[in-house]
This record gives sequence, C-alpha cells and structure tokens, in this order.
Amino acid sequence: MNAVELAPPAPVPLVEEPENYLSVSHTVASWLLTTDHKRIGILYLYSILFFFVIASFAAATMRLELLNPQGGLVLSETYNKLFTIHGVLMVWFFLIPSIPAVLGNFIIPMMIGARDVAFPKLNLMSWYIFIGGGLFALYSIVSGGVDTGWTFYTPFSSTYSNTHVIAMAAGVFVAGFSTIITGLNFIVTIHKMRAPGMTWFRLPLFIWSLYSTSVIMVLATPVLAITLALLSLERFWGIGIFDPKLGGDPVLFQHLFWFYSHPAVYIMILPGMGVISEIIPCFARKKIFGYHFVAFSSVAIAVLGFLVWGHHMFVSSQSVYAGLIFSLLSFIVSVPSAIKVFNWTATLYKGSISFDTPMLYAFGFIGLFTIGGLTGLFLACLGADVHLHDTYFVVAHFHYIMVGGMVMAFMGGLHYWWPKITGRMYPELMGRLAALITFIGFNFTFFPQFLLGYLGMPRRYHTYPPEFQIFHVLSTAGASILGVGYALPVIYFLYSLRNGKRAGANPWNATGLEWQTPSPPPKDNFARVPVVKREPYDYSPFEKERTQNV
Amino acid sequence: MILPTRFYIKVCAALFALLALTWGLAYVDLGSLNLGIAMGISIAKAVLIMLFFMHVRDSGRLVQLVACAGFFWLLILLGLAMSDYQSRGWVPTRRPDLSQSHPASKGEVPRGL
Amino acid sequence: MSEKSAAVAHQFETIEQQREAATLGMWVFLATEVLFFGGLFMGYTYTRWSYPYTFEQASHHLDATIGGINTAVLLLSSLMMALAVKSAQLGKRKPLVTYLLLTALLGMVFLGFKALEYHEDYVDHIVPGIRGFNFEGGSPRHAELFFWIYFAMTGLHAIHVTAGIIVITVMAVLAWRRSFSSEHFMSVEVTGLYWHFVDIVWVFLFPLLYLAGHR
Amino acid sequence: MNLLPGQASSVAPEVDYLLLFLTGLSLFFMALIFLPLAFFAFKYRRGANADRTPPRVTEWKLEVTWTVIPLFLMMGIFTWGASVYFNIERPPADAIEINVVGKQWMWKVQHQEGVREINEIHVPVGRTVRLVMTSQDVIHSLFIPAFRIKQDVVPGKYTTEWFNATKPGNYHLFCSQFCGTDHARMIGRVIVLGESAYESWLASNSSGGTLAVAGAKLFTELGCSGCHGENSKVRAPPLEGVYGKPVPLDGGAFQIADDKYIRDCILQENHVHVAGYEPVMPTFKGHVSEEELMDLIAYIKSLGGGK
Repeated sequence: MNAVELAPPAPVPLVEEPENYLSVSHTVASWLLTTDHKRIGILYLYSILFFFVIASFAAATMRLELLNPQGGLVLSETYNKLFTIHGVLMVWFFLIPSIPAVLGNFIIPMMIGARDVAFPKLNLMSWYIFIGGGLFALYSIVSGGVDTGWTFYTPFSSTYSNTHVIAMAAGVFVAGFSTIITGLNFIVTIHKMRAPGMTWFRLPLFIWSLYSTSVIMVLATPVLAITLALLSLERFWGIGIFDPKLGGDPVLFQHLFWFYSHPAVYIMILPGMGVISEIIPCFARKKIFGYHFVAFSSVAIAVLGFLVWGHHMFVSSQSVYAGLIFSLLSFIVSVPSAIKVFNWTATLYKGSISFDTPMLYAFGFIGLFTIGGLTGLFLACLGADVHLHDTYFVVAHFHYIMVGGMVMAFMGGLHYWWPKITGRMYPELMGRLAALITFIGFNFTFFPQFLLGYLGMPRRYHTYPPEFQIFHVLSTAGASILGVGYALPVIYFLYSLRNGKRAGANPWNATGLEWQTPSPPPKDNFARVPVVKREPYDYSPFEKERTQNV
Repeated sequence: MILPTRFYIKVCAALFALLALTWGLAYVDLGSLNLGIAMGISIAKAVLIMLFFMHVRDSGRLVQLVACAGFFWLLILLGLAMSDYQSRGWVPTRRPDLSQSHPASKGEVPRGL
Repeated sequence: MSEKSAAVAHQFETIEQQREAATLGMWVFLATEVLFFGGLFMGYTYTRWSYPYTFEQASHHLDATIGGINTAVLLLSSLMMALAVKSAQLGKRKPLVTYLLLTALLGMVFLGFKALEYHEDYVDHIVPGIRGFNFEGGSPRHAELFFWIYFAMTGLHAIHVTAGIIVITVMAVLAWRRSFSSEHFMSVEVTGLYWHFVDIVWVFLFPLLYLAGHR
Repeated sequence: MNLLPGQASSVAPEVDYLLLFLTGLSLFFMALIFLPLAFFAFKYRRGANADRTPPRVTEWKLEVTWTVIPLFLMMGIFTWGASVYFNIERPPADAIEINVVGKQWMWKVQHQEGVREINEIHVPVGRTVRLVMTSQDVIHSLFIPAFRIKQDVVPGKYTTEWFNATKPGNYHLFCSQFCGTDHARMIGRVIVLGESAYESWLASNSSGGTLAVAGAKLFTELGCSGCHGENSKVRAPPLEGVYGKPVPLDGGAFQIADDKYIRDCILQENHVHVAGYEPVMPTFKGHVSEEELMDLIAYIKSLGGGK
C-alpha cells in the first residue's frame, strides 16, 4: 500500500474543496522530500507500523512456544533471537517514536499555532536517519538475528555471543540520533514558535508532556549512543572496559545502559499521558482538574526519571547503600504519576461523559496504567525486588505500562485526531468493539504473568517447570484476543480512508487550535496566525449543551 | 551587545594564564589535591569561554539554563554511579568481624583519585 | 501574511525569532554532546577510580608538551572564532573571512600535532591492541585500558574538530560569496558555538589525560 | 495452587509479609481510583440528568492531600523494604561456606569437605549456609524462589548469598540473568536434608580430601611453593596467617587479603605492589580454573588467619 494512493481521487465536489496538505501534490517525491511536519508524521506512522508487525510476529511465536513446558516449537537459540527482536523493535522502532514522531510531529505545530516545526529540513532528516537505523536492524535480523536481549548485557553481548550484535547496536545507535533530532526540534518549536497570546499556562497538556519527553530524549539518548559505541569497540577490538578478565566491569555497562533506559521508559509513557490529558477533558466536556499540577508533574517525571536507574540493578552486585538511594528515589518518582491519575479521575466529576472510542481507550489507559504503576512499587521496594527481579512479574509490569498504557494512548490519540489527519471519520461502532477486545485481551494475556512472577518463573525462559503451564496457556489465549484487538483498527482505518464519513473541522467540538483548521488542514495550517485569548480546555461556551442534558 | 576586540584578547590572555597554571601545578606533588585543582582550573576556563566567547552572559535565561543542563546531567551520571562503586565495601557482606578493621576491601585503594 | 525579508524561513515570523531558534537549537545540541562525551568521562572515572596507580604511570607516558601546545592552539582558535563572529555581527566581510580561515588553520595545526603525537605513541609501543604493546610500571593490562580510553576520547574529539574545520571552511566560502549580512549571520554564530564547545571538551581532556597525578 | 511458593527459608516469611502488604495496598489504590471512575462515568454520562453546577472545591487542597499521603506511604514501604533487604544482604557470622561456580549453562558446587556436585546443592536444615559464587564466563544469577533470594553471579568477583533452610525438601534453583543459549536449562535443585541425613550424605560422598588438601596439592604443582614455601630463596610475602589481614602496600595504603585480593594477585600480573617486595609475581591466567582458584583460596585460608 504505497503512500501515493493514500489521497483518494475525490469525487467531483459540488464546491471546490480547499487545497489541503494531502491534495497539494501526489507525486512520490512530494512525500519523500517533504518538509511538511504533517506528511513527516504520516511517513513515521507507516514506518513504525511496519516494525510493529514484525515485532508482533516475534511475540506471537514466543507465546506459542511457551504453550508447553518443553517448548519445542523453536530451538532455544531462535527463541532468544525472537525475544531480542521483539524487545529491540518494539522499544526503539515502535514505542519511542510512536506518539512523539507520529502524533507529535502532526499536532504540535498546529496546537501552538505555528506553520511548521522550527527546523523542517532537520525533521525530514530525522525520518531518514530512523529508516537508516531500521535498515541496520533489519540487516542484523535477516542475517541471523541477535540473541542478547534488548539490554545487550556484557560480557555476554561483547565476548560470548556469536550473533550480529554490532549490526544491531549500529541500528539502535543511528535510530537514537533520529530521536535526539526530534526532541531538539520540539524543544525549540515549543519555546520559540508559539502563537501570540499562547503563554505557557495556555498550552494544552499534550504540549507539556511532549516538551518533557523531548527534554528526556535530548539528555538521555546520547549516553545510549556512546554506550553502544563502547560495546561495539569492546566486541570488535576487545578494549576490556566491560570485560572483567581485562580489568573492566560488566556492572559499568549496566550503569551506562540503565542511565539511558530508565528515562527511555518515561520517553515512552509521558506522551501517552499527554494524549489522555487531551482526550478526557474533551469527552467529559469539562476543564481538566488541576491543570498546573498535571503540567508540572510531567516536568517532574522528566527530571526525577534520571535519578532512579539503579532499581534495575538491586541484585547485580551493586552496593547495598546505592540500592537504598535508588529505591528511595524510585518511590519519589512514582508520586507525579499518581498525581496525574488522581487528576484525570477528578476531571470526570460533574462532566458530561460520552463513550466514544478515544474515551474508551482513555479509560483503558487509566485502568491498566494504574495497575502498571502500582506493580512498579513492588519492584522499587528492595525487599520485594530480590524475589521478583528478572521474573515474569517484571515482564507483566512493563507490559502493563507500555502496552496497557502507551499503546492504548497511541490508539486513543490516533482515533481522536484521525478526522483531523485524514478528514474522514473511522466507523464508531467498530472502534468501540476494537477497544473492548484490546482491553479484555490485554488483561487476559498479562495478568497471569503477575502470578508467574510471584511463583518465581524467570524471564527469557523457553522451557520451564510444568507447574507454570496453566498460566502460560491462559496468557497465550489472551494474546490471540489481543492480536485481534490490534488487527481491527488497521482494517477499519484503511477502510475509512476511502469511504469513511467526511469529518468536519471539529467533529468532537474540542477546544484547541488544531481543531480550528479545516480537516485535513492546509499545507501552512493557519491562513492567519491565530491569537490565543482563552485558557485551554475551556468548555464553557459549550455550557448550554452540557447543562440542558440534551 | 558587541564586546570590544581588546576585551576578547584579555579573555584569551586569562585562558593562557590558566593553562600555564595547570601546567605548572602538574609538576608539584599535591597528592589527591592535584586532580581537584586541575578540575577547578578547567572549570574556570570553560566558564570563561562560555560566558564571553559563547555570549552566554548576555543571552536569555533560557540559553543559560540549557548551557548548564548538560553539565548538571553529566554530574548526575557520574555522581550516582560512583556512589555505587564508592560504597561497595561499606556493608560487611563478608564476615562482619573481617571488615571492621578496614573499610575498603576491594582492588587497589583509591589513593590519588 | 506580514511582509518578511527573503532571509526569514517560511515558518518563522521575524528574523529575530529565527536567530533565537537557531541559537537555542545549537545549545540543546551542545547539551547532547556534553552527555555524548559524558559516557566516555564515566568510563574514565571508573577506570581511574579502580586503578589509580597504573593510571598515573600510564599518563606520564604521554607527551604533555604537545598536549599543552595543542591546548594553546585551540584556545587561540577560539579567540579567532570569537572575533569572526564579532565581525559577522558588524557585517564586515573581509575580517570575517580572514578570522574564519585562521580558525580553520589553527584547527588543522591542532590535528597535525595530534597526528604527530599518535605517531610518537605508535613508535613508543603504547598504542593498545596493535603490535607489541609493552609497558612497564603498574600492570600492563590496566595501562592498556587507560590507552584505550585515551585514544577513544581524543579520537572522538579529533572527529569533532575535523567536522568543525569543514563547517568553518564552508562558512568562510559562503562569507566570501557575500551571503551573510549584519542581521542574517546566524550560521556563523552557530558554528562559533560549536567550535567553542569543542575547545571546552579539550580543556577538560588535557588535564585528565596528560596530567593525571603529578609528573 | 497458592499465590507464593512455599516458605522454606528464614527470610521467606519477612518477604512474604512485604509482598502481601504491597498486594493489599495496590488493591486499595485500585479501588480508590476505579470506583470513583466507574461511579462518575455512570452518574455523569452524557444525557443523564445530574447536578452539573461547576464544583467550588479549592484545587490545591485536594492536590496536596493526594501528594503528601502517597509520599508518606511510600517512605513507609521504602523503610520496610530496606530493612528486609538488609537482612537478605548481610549473612550471619557462623555459616557453612559452599563455593558455587556458574558456567555457561551449569552450576558447579564445591563443599568445603571436598564434595563436588553439578546443578545440585545438598544443605542441612536449620543451619545458615553462605554461597560464595563466581562465574567462569558471563553474568548468571542464582535464584531460589522458595528461599526468596537471588544474587547475580558476576565474573571477575565473588558475590555472596545466604539462606537458612527451615523445611527439608527439594526446591527449584534457577539462573535468572540471561546467559545465552541454554539459559532456560541452567536450572537445578536445592536438597535440604535433616542434620543426620546431611552428615551421612557428606560422609558417603566425600571421596577426595577437603578443598584445602586439594589446594595444597595445587600449591606445589603450580610452583607457588617455589617462592612462597618456607625454604625458598626468592623473597616473597609469607602466606601463613595472611588471609583476612590487612596487607601493607607500597605507597602507604593497605588492603584486606580477602578472596578477591588473592584471586587478583594470582590472575593479574603485578596487580598490587606489596611493601618491601618486588612486583615480580607472574600471572597464572589461563593456567588455573575457577574451581582450582577456590581450592587455592581454601588452602591459604587453612594456613591460619581470619578463619
């Protein structure tokens, strides 16, 4: 399905349809050389969908493999390569770019009233760098895969693994720069290109959370780049900085890796929180509760997120006192997330709540992210982590946050802004059905894994003692439902491109500058640069509609 | 705000003086102080370059914030990671009677860090 | 659409906004560079903390005179770059081009000294991983670790210096072809920021690598 | 099918109370969020007539409550968790020492009495057992769910783990840090025997001499006695009574001669410069395996010093 056919040959319109960013030109070159932030967002959408499909196949195969205790569907080497592919592709080539690069690229300039991001050519370069990194990763997968896990722990990854580690490390190294450029672009755009009147406290919360995410992207990703470079040097020339036989320390790699990777999990969840802070006020027709607190909790998560990486290393011969420091800081970093969840719930009080698809995904997000966050406390608590570390409890915890939280929010955001992106409405009933199936399938898949974690089944095992089998069978059954839940939107989104109902400029009657442009918006977003006078989420003009209980 | 050329040359002279100071002090055995002083001088040189050559002094508070953010985050990395290494020997994971006599019980004792 | 001079890119309103965006963008990029080098500084800190004795012995094998001269060369090039940015602000084309070329020249002198030093290390058998690395005083394996970090840090820095020289020469050519004016000179200013940053990195590298402990 | 594996060690109850409290707390917070969520969603659904006059609640009061209360709760859990962690990390003094060497995809266990086992550890019930572990290649992690303990086994250093088995029986032993192809097959059993059964098992299995005896044999075979022996002409530091005592280094500092110090001196060429002696000790890297290292350390320990 190449990009050109995306723009439907509109039937002869009665009134001449205003030229929008899709119909302005249809050549392949107009897509591959575009500097329009909206088109780059769509390019990213198709690229991450491609990687999502590969990683999902890897996950499906693993779930089938785990159906019986002896495994036997695939060899142990293949299983190790499968979970590495699943990890690397999902983290770096789907989750991290998903909301920032797709929805962020599309919506941020429109939300702040700008014509484009600060550095459009740099924005296009970031997509090409992302594709370059993806090609490296694909080369590594095709030519034999990597069996080190997405964490690349040394000395296994640097000395003992004989798989294509350097190629995969190069892929992630390059994709890291794409994230840095996106983050840099957003920071400068949000600082310097806001429309007149758009003060910081009139910014929608989506902008606050993406600003915080960009700060993390910019400050954490370079350390990942240098760590993977050192890993490749170690593997290629044996410099010995991570190899204990040559005087190095494998725990040093863990410090450098987790200094990036914990902030990276906040890169993955913060944009999701931003989308939820947009969806809930719109479908509850009510101003968000505690705007300032939710805004500053995003910034607090971004800053505190850098101080807590040691909770990944409690049992890795890290010193006990360092464990105390990291455990304390990890508990403190959970408070801003709790504040956000309480504020979303309080927003619903005295609202006028409708259960459109984005709102269903938002409810799903709050439910699953709360469970994910609370189980995070188990792992931050030193005494409990000794038993639970590296077991399926951890697998369930981060899937609740990343899949239950981030992917739910990404789906919600995609449904919420789909009319603006394509000018078409998705089929509402199908949307609600898909959201329900995803929610049920997800819980069915990952809740049994908490119990596996309690019972002490370690991660990354392709054969296991028979007493754990019942949980794995439940989990695999759930995974098939989840698969259906994700396949449905792909189908009806493509269907809606051609014959979805035409969406007006503001189908949800939402506040926010992006809804004051026609959908799909013209190339330069705004004819006149808008002037902002009211604070965000001011649903009072829609007051009458709310109080008459129409 | 454009600074006179003479001012730039004065700043450069100060930088050269600090370089000479670092160089000179390297030949004096101050034990563990050597590193501290060398770092202090380097920080002074870096601040001089940033304030005047990179015009941080007369650019907005935002640029000043970003200028310090990089170094501050580097300190987070170095500080918290070294807190792990430094405190490894403190908790007597071995037999308690053994480690009372001497706290650091790992490789070479960090003498001239 | 408010009429704008041709110099302002379509997504900006005023030249002032574009200039601030460019400067802020470069500063954010420099923050990433600080952390990019930061990983190596972390490696340095760990290895020196673990093997302080061998570290100092190995550091005394490096030629501090060339290191010192190189630091002076880079400081001087920073001065040249600062004067270049000043003349760009004043719109004086000829001094802008000369200062830029002087900066690039000093950068090349720095790389020249670096190459000389690397050759000296090669002859001195202290290049790790290559033919007969031998080293007395302290355990050879830990010394090799020091030299790996030394070559990683100075190598990465040299790559940044080379990139800087290329960009400065491009700026000089653009300035020669009159494409900068007194209010549209941000690319020179941004290049200046980058060059000063590269100088700051060397300011820290020199004492840490060459003057570890006392000589 | 209960929630947690059986409690079979002295720390297990402490950890279980902590885990069950955390589960309860999570259920409470889930109720605290999901019930109002469901209630609001139902009561204020669009079209339902309900009093929707904007609430005049002072925002910051509510915000402060649900910031401060969770913070205090967190500090409470943190301290409780930290105290349990301290118990898990710090072994009591008198413990049976068992050496464990992790190798890609098997556990090699050596008892002080000289008995060697693969993937199995026989321990007496009711006695404190301390595992001194190292790895021959990559990072492994010895995880015994029934005892609620886990500790990474890192190459190049000795990590320790202790437990006091309270119930006889067979318990799972897993490797929980990914270590390569057969990470999933690097499992084993901890067999807890009664006191007498353990003694008879030891007697029937200890064919060769104790570790110290094996160490002594190695000490002469490898030529260590050439320098460190009594009548050696080469000046080398005497090893009698050195274990556990501080060793004066050239340059004034000194360092405890513990397992890692002895291991580094054997493996790394002039790792340290002992005061008063030339750093001429050759490296034995590649000539001595991890098990033999442990035998040598057991021998040096047997020469007196901090037993």
